[in-house]
Amino acid sequence: MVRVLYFAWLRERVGRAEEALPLPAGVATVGALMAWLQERDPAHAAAFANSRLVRVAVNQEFADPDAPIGDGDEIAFFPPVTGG
Amino acid sequence: MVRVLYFAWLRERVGRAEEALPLPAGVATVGALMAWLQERDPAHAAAFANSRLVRVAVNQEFADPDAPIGDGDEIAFFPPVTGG
Amino acid sequence: MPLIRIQSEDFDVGAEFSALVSGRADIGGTGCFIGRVREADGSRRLTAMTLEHYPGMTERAIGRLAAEAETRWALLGCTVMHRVGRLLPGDNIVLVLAAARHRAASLEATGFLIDWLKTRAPFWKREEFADGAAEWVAARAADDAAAARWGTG
Amino acid sequence: MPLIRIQSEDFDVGAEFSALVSGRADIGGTGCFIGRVREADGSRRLTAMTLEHYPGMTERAIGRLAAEAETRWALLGCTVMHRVGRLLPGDNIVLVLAAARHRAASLEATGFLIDWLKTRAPFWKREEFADGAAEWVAARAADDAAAARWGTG
Repeated sequence: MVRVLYFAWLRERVGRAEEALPLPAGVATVGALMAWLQERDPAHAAAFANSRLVRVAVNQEFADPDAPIGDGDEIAFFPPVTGG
Repeated sequence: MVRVLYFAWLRERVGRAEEALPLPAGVATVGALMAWLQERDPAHAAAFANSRLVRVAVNQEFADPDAPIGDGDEIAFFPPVTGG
Repeated sequence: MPLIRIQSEDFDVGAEFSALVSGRADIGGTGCFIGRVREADGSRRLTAMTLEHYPGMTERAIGRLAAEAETRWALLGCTVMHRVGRLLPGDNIVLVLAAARHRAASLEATGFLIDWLKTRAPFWKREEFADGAAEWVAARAADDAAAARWGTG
Repeated sequence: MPLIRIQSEDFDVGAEFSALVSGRADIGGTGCFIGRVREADGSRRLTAMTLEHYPGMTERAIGRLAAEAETRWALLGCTVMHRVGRLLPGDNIVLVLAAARHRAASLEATGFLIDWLKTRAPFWKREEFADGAAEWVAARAADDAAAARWGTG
């Protein structure tokens, strides 16, 4: 299982703050997970449509689309941070 | 009359914080007042001995030795300020 | 160790200052910054601002920057408190305190931390306006430049 | 109008901050600095510091600088509180608060004011040390350089 989190307008567009899902077969990177989510669900597809506006963290560290992910990871998607 | 004030170690060397005195005849500048005070009293002479370390204010504004003074003025002598 | 706290409640500037410095005779200067919600944003009137964070990651990121500041300026103490949730104009948002032996270090560290917090810290802002509009704030280039001065990524 | 106060009593950082900003929704950032008496001065242990000022002139000089800062950085409020008399290590000496629309102005004004206060303001300091010595502090060249950055006389 991986835990997937969404923040700010990504959370609003996806329609949830968090979901837990079994890591899909063949999905080994952040980018592959995004593609899989987009394919599965129109809300995710809309949220991720402009990938320039999507940032990712794996286990609470900023990560690139080609960052590896594995079982037990926490993967978060959010817009570029705007500071406090 | 002029009011003369002393601060910090100048106050200590002169031995008083403040004095009021009639403006002496012929004394029309800060420098002339200093010379007059030095002549009158050994404590003032000692306090003003190193004139590089003496700063002056006339009516609460920094002033030079050749600044004019007159009846009713407040003249203050103090070391270079060290800040708070 | 810097004190980092993210909370919806307000903070008490005087109490945090006292907690940071009390009982210490080695602190010569404490720099401080308090950020608050402004009503005017250009020509529009802001009625509320909602701050969202990533619990865990945000605290860690701030803690890391504060530890970097502690090292870089040899701080003797550092506090960062940041509010989240829906805030109104005039509400406090963020408090930074940086204590050092000398004033220059304390003020530079304060500037470093607040520049980073206001631009790079993992927060997202949603603004509500008097005209009824509500929108998520986009990252600002000017703020990035301010943070870039410090050489932080 | 800046609030300037010179007093022997301690000041309350939180109360002064609240007094400066409360009821206002135009202040986005408040910079602040608190100076305190340090025990160590090089290798010697300081036991007390006595601050003397020129009542009237000192307030006017600070008021003038604070007014200059208000203009230069378009401040929305400014407070300077400075203690005089005999202070002990760990005691507060000086508080500067500068409120502005944006953080950069508030922190720059705070730095400007404290650099000037710590170097050019009409105060004289007498330090007492654990070895029994007591001496009036001489003006320091390094501090002059810090104040000179701002182009003040």
